[in-house]
Amino acid sequence: MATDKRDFTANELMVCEAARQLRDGEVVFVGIGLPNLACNLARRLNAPGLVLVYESGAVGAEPKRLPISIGDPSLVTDSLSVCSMFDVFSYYLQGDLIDVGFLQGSQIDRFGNLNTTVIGNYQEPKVRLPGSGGACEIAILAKRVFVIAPQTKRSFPERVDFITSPGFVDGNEARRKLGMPGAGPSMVITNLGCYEFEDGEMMLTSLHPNCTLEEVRENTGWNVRISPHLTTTKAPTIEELTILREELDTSHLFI
Amino acid sequence: MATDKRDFTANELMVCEAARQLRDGEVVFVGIGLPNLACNLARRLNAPGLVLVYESGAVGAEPKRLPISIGDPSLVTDSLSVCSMFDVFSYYLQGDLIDVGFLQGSQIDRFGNLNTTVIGNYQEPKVRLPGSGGACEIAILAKRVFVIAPQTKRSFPERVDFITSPGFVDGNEARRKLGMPGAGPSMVITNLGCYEFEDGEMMLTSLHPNCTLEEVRENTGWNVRISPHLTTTKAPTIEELTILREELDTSHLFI
Amino acid sequence: MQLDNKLMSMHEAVSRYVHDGDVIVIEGFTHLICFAAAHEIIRQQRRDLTVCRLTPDLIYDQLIGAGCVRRLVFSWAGNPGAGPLYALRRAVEQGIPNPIELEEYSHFGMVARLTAGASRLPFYPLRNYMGSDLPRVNPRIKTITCPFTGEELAAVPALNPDTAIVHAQRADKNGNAQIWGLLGVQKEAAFAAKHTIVVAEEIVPEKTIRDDPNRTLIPGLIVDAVVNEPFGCHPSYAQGFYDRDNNFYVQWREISADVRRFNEYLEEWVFGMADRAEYVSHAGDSLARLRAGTHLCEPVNYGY
Amino acid sequence: MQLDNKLMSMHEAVSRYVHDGDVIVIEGFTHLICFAAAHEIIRQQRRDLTVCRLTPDLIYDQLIGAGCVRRLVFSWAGNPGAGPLYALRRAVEQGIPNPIELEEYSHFGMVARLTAGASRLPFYPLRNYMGSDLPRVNPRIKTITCPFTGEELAAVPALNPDTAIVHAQRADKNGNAQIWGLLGVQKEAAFAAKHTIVVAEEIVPEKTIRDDPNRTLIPGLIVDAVVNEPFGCHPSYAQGFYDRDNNFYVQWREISADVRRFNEYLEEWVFGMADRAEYVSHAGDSLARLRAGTHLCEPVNYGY
Repeated sequence: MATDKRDFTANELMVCEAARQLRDGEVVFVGIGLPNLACNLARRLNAPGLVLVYESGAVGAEPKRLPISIGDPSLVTDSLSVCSMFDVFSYYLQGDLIDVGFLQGSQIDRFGNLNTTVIGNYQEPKVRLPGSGGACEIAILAKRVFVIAPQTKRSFPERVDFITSPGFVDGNEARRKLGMPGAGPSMVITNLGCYEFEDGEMMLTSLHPNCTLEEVRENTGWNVRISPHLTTTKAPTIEELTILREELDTSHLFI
Repeated sequence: MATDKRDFTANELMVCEAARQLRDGEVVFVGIGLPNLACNLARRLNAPGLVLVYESGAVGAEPKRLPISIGDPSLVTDSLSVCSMFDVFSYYLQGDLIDVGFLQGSQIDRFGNLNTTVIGNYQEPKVRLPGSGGACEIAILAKRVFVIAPQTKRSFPERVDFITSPGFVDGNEARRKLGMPGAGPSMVITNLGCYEFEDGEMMLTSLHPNCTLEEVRENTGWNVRISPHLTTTKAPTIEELTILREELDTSHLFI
Repeated sequence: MQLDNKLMSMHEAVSRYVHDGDVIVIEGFTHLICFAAAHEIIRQQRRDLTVCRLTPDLIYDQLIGAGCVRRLVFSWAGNPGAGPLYALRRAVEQGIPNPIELEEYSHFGMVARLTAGASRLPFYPLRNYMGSDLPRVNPRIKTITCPFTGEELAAVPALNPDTAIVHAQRADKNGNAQIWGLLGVQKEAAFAAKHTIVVAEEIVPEKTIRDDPNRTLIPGLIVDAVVNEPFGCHPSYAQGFYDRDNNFYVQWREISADVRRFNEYLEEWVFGMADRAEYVSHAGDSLARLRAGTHLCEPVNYGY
Repeated sequence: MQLDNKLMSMHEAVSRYVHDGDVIVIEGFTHLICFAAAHEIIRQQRRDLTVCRLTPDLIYDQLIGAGCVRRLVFSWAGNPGAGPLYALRRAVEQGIPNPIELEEYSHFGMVARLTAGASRLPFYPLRNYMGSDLPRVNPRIKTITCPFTGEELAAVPALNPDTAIVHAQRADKNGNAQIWGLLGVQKEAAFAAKHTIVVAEEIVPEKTIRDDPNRTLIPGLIVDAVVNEPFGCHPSYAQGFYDRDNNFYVQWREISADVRRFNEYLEEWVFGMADRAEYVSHAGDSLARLRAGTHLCEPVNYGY
C-alpha cells in the first residue's frame, strides 16, 4: 500500500529500499544504524530467514531493544551464537559465508571506492576519520556490498582521497586482476537515488520521489552515468513505515 | 622411606623417576599411560602446582578415575579449562607454554630421535606403526622432552628407521641450526636406567637397582656413553608405591 | 543459507551428501565420533572415498575394511590403548579388501589444514617438521619464508572436504549445534567443508540454543542436514549422555585382526541393522550401562 | 606457571606490569573494556606507552589526553555512534598534550596480528588489502605467496604486547577466567602478551570454574596478576552484571572536545579517586541503574 505523500524522511526511504534488496535466507554482515534497521525490516517482511552477523561476534541476533553500538548486550541475549572476532573475520567473512556486507562512507567515488580514513593527505589530513574498522575486508570479501550514504558534492568526489575499502578501484577488471573474492559494491543508496555499477562505474538507476536529476548532478563530483531505464524509487509503504517507527526505532534515533 | 627390596616393577620405577624430575608449577603436555601416572604422582608429592595439558584440550584435569584414552570424559569433568585442539597446538604448544612434553617411542636412537611411523622402509614397511599424532610437534616445541620407553636392542638402534619426532637429529648443533624452539630430549627413562644428553648424544647417567652395565650394553644398538658420575636410580619409596597402587592405578592397568 | 527443512534420517543425509569419490571428514577427538554415520555409509556401499581424520580410530578401520575407502589422510592411526587397526593394516600391507593410499601429517598439521580450510586460506603456516622425516615422505608439507623476520616455517595446504559429519550433544532443526566437553576440530571441520551434516543426541527447540549462545559451536547457516541419532557415537561417547565403551575398543582388537570376524561384525551390526535405532535396541542393556551420571554446571546470567 | 599469590590490587598490578615505554593492550570489543585499569595507569602517570586496540574508544582517548601514550596501534578510532575521539585528534593534529604516532590496520588485520602473537608465529596471512591504500601508508602490511597455489596474500606481523589487561566476568585466584557474551579478542590478547593481568567482576572459588570448564577463556597458567574490580568496565559493560552507559559515551563527546573539561574529568574521576571502589561510590545511583536484569541459561550435564 504505497503512499506518495512526502510523509517519510530520506533515511526512512533509504532503509526501506535497502531492505527490499535483501533476499530470504541470505547471510548479512550488519552495521549499527541504518543497515541494522534495513535488515530487521527485511526480516519482518520480505526475508524472514535473513541471518544477521555482527562484527562483534553475535550471529542470528534478535535484539529486544534498538542496539546503540555494534557490541550492544541486546545483540547477545537470545542470539543463536556468539563467537570470537577471529571466527567472525576468518570463518564467516573470509570463509565466503557473507552474502551481503553493508558499508557506509564519508566519501564514495565513481568506482565505488570508499574512504573512511582521511580527508586530504594521509600524513597531514584536513580531517582525520575513524579508519577502516572491518570495512576494508567487507569490501573485499563479501559476495555483494550495499552502500548507504548521504550524497553531497564533497562526499561524492570523482576519486576518493584515500581508498580505505576498495570498490572497483579504477574500473571493471581491477577486482578480478587483484584477486578479490567478492563481487564488490552492487548498490549505493543515497538520499537522492539508487545507483548500480556498470563496467565498474556508478550509474543512477532510480530517482527518489520528489528528487530531480539536477539535484543528483549538483551533488556528484563527476559527470554521473544515468541508466537508460531510469525509474522512480518506490516510496515506503505504510506497513514499512509502521514497523520502522513503531517497532524498530521508536525513539527515532536513526530515522 | 626408600625400600631396596625388589618389590616394584620396572614400570613403577620408571613412573616414580619421571615424577621426581617434574618441578612444581611446570606445565606438562601429558600422554595416557605412564606419563599420566608420573604427572599425577608428582602432583601428590613434589609438584602439587603442576598443570597438566592433554592434547585433547583438557587443561588442569583432576580425573576421578584412571583415564583409559587421551580423550577420556573424566579428563573434562572438573578440569580448569577445555579448549579446541587449535588452541592446544597453536597457543599452548607453539605458544611456548609447555615446559615438559612426554614422549614414548617404538624406537629411539643415539641422538634422541624417535620413530613411531614405520619399522623398515616407509613405502614398504616391515611394520606400520601409528604415526606421529602430536609427537613431532611436542619434540620440536616443548621446552624439555622426557621419554619413557622400554629398552631392547631393536628399540634402541644407532639410527632410527624414520625420524617421526626429532631429538638432536645428528648431533648437538642441529636443533639450533634448524630453528627448533624447544631444547629437545632432556631425559630418557627405560627399564634399565636413566639417560641424559651430552653434545646431543645419549649418555647413561643412572642404572636402576639390580640392573647391570652389561644389560644396558646388550640392549643398546651402539656403543653407549656412560657418565663418569654414574649413579644408581633411587628405588620407589613406599609412599610413591602406595599412591601409585592404591590411588592412581588400582587395577594395575599400566603398572 | 538453505531455508527448507534440514531435519532428515541418516539414510537420507548420507545419500544426499556422501557420494562415491568424495572427500569426507567425520571428526571428533575420542569424543563425539559419529559411528552412526559411518555405518550408514557402509550400508549404502559408498566407494573410493578419501577419508580424513586426525585419528582414523575404529570408525575408519570399519570403513576401510568394508571397502569404502581409496585414500586415508591422517595423523595417528591406532586403536587408542589397544593396539593397531588391523583392517587398515590389511589394506595397506595386503590390499584387502582393496589397496589404499596414505597421506600422513602430525596432529598439528591436520588441525592447521582444517583451520586453513575453514578460513578459505590456501595454506597454514606452522613452526614444525624441521628435523622430521615427515616432509620427506609427504611432498604436501612445504616451507614458507616469513616476510618480516626471514624465518623459514612449515606450510600445509588447506583441507576442504566435500562433506563434514559432526556429532553434537544438541542442535535445533536448523542445525545450530551446541557441544561441550572435548571440542576436537569439530568447528574447523564444519566450516571447512562444502557440506555439513550435524548429527545430534537431541533435537531441541531454538529457544534452548538461544538461551546460551556462547555454547553454540556450529551455526545452522553452514549446515545442510540435521539428523537426530541418540547413542549415535557408540562405542565413542557423548559427554553428559553416555560413556565411552572402552571394552568394545579392546574387543575390536580381536574382531578386526580376523577378516572373518570383521565381516561377521559388519553383517550383524551394520548390514543387519536398518538404522541406528535398531542398533541401539539390538545392543540393549550394554548401552544402558554406559548412560552418564549427572554433573550439572551452574547457569550464567545473560541479562543486561 | 607462577605459583605465589596472584591476587592483588589494581595499583599493585599496574605498578608491577605496566612500565614507561611498554607495549600495552587493554582489549574488549564494546564489552568488558577495563576502564579501571586505564585510570590506574593514568594515576601512576605512565609515559611513552604504545597502546594497541581494535577500537581505541574512550579508554585510549583518556590515556592519550592524559599524556601516557607515544604510539597508537588501532583499526577504528571513533566514539561509537557519538562522533570522533577529540583527545586523540588533538594529539594527532596539534600535538596536545604530546604528539603521537599512528599505526593503522583494519579489524581483521589487528585480529590476525594478535592471533599470530598468541601462536608465536612471526606473521599471519590473510586475504585482504588488495586495492586498498592501507598498505601504502603502513609498510608493516606486506604480501606473501602461497607455496601451493602461487596466490599472493597479505601478511601482517605478530603483535606480542608486554602486557595485556583483560576483564572477565569471573576468575579464580589463580586467574582462570570465564567470559560469556561478546568475546572480542580477549583470548588472543592474553595468549599473545608476555604478561597478563586478569581483572574480574567476581573472584570465585576454583570449584565454580571447574564446574563449567568449557566456559574458561583464559587459563590461569598465563596469568600474572588477578584483580577484583566490580564495575571495573564502566562506562563499558559486563554481560550479566551491568549495562553499557550509553549516555556517558554521548556526554564524552562534549567532555573530550574541550581540553579544560577533559582535564576536569580526569581531576574528578581519575586523580580524585584512590581506586575503582571510590569511583563506584562517587558514581552512586547512576551505576546502580545500570545493573543487569536476570536472564539465566540452562545448565548442561558434564557427567559420564
